[in-house]
Amino acid sequence: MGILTVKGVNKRFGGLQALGDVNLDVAENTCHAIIGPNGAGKSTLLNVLVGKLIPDSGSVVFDGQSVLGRQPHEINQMGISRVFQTPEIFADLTVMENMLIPCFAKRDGAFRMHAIQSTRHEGDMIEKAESMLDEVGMLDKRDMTASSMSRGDKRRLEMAMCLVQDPRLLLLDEPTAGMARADTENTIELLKTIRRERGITMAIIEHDMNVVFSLAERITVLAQGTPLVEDTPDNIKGHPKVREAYLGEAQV
Amino acid sequence: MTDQTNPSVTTATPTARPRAASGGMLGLTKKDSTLMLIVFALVMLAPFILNPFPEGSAMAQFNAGYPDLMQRFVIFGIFAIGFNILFGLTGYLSFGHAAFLGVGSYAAIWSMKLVTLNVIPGIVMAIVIAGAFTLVVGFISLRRSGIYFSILTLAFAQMSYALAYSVLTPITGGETGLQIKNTDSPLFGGPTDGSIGRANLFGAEMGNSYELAVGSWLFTFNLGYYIAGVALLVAFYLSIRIFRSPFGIMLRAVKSNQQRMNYTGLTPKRYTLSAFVISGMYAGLAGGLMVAMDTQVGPERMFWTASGEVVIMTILGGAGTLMGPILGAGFIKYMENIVSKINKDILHEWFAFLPDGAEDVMVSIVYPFIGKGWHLTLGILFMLVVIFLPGGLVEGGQRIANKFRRNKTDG
Amino acid sequence: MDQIIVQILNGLDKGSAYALIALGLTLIFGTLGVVNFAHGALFMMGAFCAVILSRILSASYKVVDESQTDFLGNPLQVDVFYVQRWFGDAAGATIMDWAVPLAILFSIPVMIGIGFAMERGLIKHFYKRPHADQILVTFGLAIVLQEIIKYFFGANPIQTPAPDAFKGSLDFGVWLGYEANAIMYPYWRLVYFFFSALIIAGVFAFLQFTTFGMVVRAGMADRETVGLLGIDIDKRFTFMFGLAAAVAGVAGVMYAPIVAPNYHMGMDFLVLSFVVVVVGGMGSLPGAVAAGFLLGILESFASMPAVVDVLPGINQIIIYLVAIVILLTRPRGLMGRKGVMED
Amino acid sequence: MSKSNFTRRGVIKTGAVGGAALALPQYLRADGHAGFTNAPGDSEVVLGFNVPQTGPYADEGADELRAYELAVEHLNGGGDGGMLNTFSSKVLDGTGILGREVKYVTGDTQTKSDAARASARSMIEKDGAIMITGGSSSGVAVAVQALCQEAGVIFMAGLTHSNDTTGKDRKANGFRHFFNSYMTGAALAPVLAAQYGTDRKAYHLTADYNWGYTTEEAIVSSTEAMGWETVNTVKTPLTQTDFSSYIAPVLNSGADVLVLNHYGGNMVNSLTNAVQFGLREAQANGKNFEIVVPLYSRLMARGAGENVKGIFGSTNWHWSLQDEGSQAFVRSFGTKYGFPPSQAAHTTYVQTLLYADAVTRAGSFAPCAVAEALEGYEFDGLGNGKTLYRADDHQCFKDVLVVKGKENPTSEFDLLEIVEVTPVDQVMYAPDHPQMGGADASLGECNNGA
Repeated sequence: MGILTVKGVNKRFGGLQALGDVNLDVAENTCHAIIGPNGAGKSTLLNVLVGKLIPDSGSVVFDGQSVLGRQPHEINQMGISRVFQTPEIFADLTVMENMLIPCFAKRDGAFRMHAIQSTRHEGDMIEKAESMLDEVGMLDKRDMTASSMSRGDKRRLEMAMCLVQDPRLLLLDEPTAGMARADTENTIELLKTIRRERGITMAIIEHDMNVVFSLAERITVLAQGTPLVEDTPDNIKGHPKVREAYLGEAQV
Repeated sequence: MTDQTNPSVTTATPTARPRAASGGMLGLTKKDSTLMLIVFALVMLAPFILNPFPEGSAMAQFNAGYPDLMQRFVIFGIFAIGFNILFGLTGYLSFGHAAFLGVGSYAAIWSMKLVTLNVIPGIVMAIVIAGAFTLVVGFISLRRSGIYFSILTLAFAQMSYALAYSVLTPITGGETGLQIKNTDSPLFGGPTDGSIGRANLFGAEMGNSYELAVGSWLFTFNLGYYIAGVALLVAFYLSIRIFRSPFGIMLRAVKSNQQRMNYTGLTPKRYTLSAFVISGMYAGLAGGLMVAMDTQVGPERMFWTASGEVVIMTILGGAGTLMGPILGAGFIKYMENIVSKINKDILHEWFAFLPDGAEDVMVSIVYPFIGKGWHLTLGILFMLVVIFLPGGLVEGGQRIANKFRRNKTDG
Repeated sequence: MDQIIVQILNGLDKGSAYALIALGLTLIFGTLGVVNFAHGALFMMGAFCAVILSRILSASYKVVDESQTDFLGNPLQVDVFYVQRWFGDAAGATIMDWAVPLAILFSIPVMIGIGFAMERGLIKHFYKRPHADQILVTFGLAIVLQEIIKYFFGANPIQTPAPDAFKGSLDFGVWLGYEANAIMYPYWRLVYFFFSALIIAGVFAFLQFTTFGMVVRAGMADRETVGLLGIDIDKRFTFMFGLAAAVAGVAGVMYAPIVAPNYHMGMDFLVLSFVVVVVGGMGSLPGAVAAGFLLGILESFASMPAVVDVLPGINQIIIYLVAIVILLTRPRGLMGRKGVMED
Repeated sequence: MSKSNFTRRGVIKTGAVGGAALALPQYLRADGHAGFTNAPGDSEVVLGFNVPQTGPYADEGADELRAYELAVEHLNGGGDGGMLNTFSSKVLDGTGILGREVKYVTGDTQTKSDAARASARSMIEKDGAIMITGGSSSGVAVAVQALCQEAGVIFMAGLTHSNDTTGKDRKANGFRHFFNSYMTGAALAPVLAAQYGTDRKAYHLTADYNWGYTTEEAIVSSTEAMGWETVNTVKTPLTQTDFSSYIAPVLNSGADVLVLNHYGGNMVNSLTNAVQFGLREAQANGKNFEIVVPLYSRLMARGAGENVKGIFGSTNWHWSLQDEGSQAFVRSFGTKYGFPPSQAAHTTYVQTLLYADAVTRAGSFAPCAVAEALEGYEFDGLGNGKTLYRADDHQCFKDVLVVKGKENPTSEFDLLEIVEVTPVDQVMYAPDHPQMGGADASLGECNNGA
């Protein structure tokens, strides 16, 4: 039994069956990739996992608790963090403030009127944020306004913001989409380091096979809203069904 | 008054531990303490600062150091500071804030009519009732964002105004509003001799003043003003604390990216609603103080132009800055109360030193901009400030300060 | 039943005024992305175009009439109108009488000119500025415009009647089989309604069927792309501002006989027109028109004695109440697009 | 620091150097000697003219201001003396008030009670005004009157017509020369009955605020006493500009008279709308349909243009009155400004003179002394015939003019003609009349301030 178990999830948009009887099991301390051609239902599945969409039927259980019907912020509080395709950060705030927000969210929950204490006196939180920034190599940028940074740095910051919460499960939505080669390599290295040093469970949606095969320990292939195969990267590479449904089409 | 929007959270070098922050007082950084001290000095010394011209001189017209206007400066300062906590931090533009001030005022005057003429319970009532009303309006209005939110708040305020003016006349006094009457008999300590009760603080009346004449200067120290002034200092101090608190960061996060907040495990709506209620309580405090200083309420206090006024004060001064709202409020109230009182006779006095013909020419040039033309002057100044000082008056102050600094380093 | 028809007619008429103002406001917002708080002032300037033209047409010189005295007991100075001297008494009187319809011709170039000047001189510098700055600067401009008008024309309303030919009312009810006087409708209000319908149709046709209109609509949808296509969208936007000003202006001219113009009439309409635009949905032209008529008709119904007796004060708040209900049930108003002015 | 007995103005006059301080136990500033707020120095006295300079009543405010300036000129011995020459009291001799030159300050009420009080307080606190006067709405009058009562200065009301000003909201320090809703009803009803018959059915449109309520009440009760029937009374929002939805149902309601309890812009628009809907030409119940506008203002009548022709209403004063006082006033005002004064100008001019006269007769600026001099004072020669300032409620009682819109005006000022001068006895009422707040209404104690 993995940390995240998806059972028989269905979701229709009008006449379109976006997800059909999806079953998924993400084991603790693994990196699980979900791949599939465009329109296979990857993003829909992700939105179901974070509470943005509610499926028509089926169950999603995280660490023994159902996530269905919960708001995105509640699901985050359960220990699921999400990295977006285009980095979602607090662009008007400084890097340090960006980091502090998830720290406070982790410590204080969804809402707290900590209106009188001074941020300067939140020493533990600041230390935590600083060490995380150090880990992703951005300590020197702590006082920059987030919007003024490069895209790669924004991605790093977003990941740092997710990681500082010590999530039990990190969801990554095409983390290297639209990145230059060098940035992609860096991001892969970063994710590898995180996997290695922190042992965080990851679920990754990705187009780039290079990324998938260098990170994933298990892969689920989704096609037309239904899982085709779930297996190790090596087995997936050679799987005829996968070739047919996905790899062949994508000409990789 | 340098950049107040993005205070660095800790001291610049990572090696300096934040807990070692020093130089400030009341838990503020050195810079914030300086700001607080400046505001403290401005409030305490206002009777001197605002009365720079000797009595009877031609320039005495520009003196603003009399109790009513000084009270208005600080009361509208409080109103704008509160509005800025909502608008400056979360970016939610409420166009109905005057309604909360009005509701606070009605609550305060009823407290004085029915319970006691002491201002403290009145002001507390004003804050509580305005806060409760804000909570209801905010709970509904915050279901929408952007201009849809603005119009919802406007709609609530306009309904409050229209009803207070007409069908709610038994509660609000309608057009004539409410005043303390000699027939009112508050539960505690009303006057027994049939005279009209006055707002007081444990017996000391708001109207009490102490006058100091120095040469031909005359300075008035009014009790009511200092009570309102203390309220402003508290309000300003709290606003600094909010700006510098984790809560303040959360509010700025609301403005920046609500989606990320959600996925970081936070509820933007509850933060926004809290900011809305806090700013509504500030408005209630302002409304209660208005009644404490001048025991009367009229419904036009809630009209949309009054809501628009606080928006303009905040933007004009500099939204999202600490000092901006106070400066904006002072600027507009000064225009309203000083420029509107200049009349043709006074102009003739000013230009009397000129030859007759030139005097008339000068008077006729200036005349359209003063007295009944004060709106025109106000409109022109709005445009000039927005065009040339995009960040409001605070930015103007920063530019001047920078220039001085540069000159200093050059010299 | 007859009362309901009466109020529908009244509502259509009020609605057409709201719709015209909201249309101009939405044109500016939709094309330029500018929140124009001076739009009410443009409406007011339009109404004063009618006042000004009627003043021009009744320009006069004084002739002393010894047989009468003025209030101080001096011989009365009687006004002699130039148009009457030039064209004869009857023709002159007719010309003066038709000042308001003539003012439409007068106002269009004037208002387009004002619109161009505003856009080139002020608004274009504010395209990239925050909405708050736009609101403040246009609000300042509105105050300046209305104070200028007040300086020259005073604060009291100035009666600007419709031509004699349009005086009186049409007894609508008789057509429908009701007794006389049941449903009366003033001729000028009918003219106003049809005129508004014409303008609204004209604006829509212009945007729908001309290439110019197509480019502008494309610009409303995606300004950057249109700019990339090498089309000089700026010039067209200037023209759109002129057009919006002209729409507000003629709406004002035609409204002058219904409500005597005064300098603050623009401010009276400002808040209402924003409510109309938002209820319609930001940036949606059909939404603005639909909301204008909807609110006009509901306002008329709410003023019926039978309704007010049941719900006292409902006539005071109906517009705002409807706005709240609509915004809570339809997040972006009647026809608003997603993501417009939501942050 | 030494204790000083000087007022602010006293300090300035003597030019005391060094520190002088004065702790005030009472509201606002006061003179230790004289015992009242803002006691004037030896050479000047300051009056506060608080009128609407912006907003819808700015034109009326401007006319009031002209009249004040004229009054000050006359009090100081300038000009032709105006009504000083016809005033029954002869104590004013053109040397200011009690030998002090009259100075004045002006302010903008914006026709908002908050702004009006702010402006009045600045006059009292900053400029040392001993008396506040002006205003063009009852809400403002009541608010400023209450302030003056608290501050201990005299308030001489300007244009305010609501019963409340000297009814339920009356104050010992406040005085009103202008007439009120009750008087309008009492004066108008007999004329209407004589003109239109006693068998009439009236439909009221009433501005939805205090003045509208008192006027409606007054007209309804006085016309019903004449035998009229009231079909319906409908409240209209103050901010309404297009009254079509209120006018349209009138003709079919069974009524044959429409009473517009509207003032200012409301009146102009509702009357214009009513005429557009053909109400003036219409027939109902076999009679000509009629429109009545209880309170006329010439400035506003001008805004309504041709629509006022033949329509009855009441007014406090009109420049075409032929008595000596009115003529003198019209002459000096017209000569100075080039057009005849409005009723707002008249009432404010008269109020200024009455105040100056009362101070002179009392020999003191102390508000209570002035109030005593005004209470029960009878005078003549100020344009309305014999007039009484009643002691019980500080309301002037005088003849009321019933007017109608002139059919053939000779100039832009010549819009109203006087139909009848209703004698004062007919508009008299008891001080505890139910419309005036009943037995509960009281002036309270006069307040000298310090």
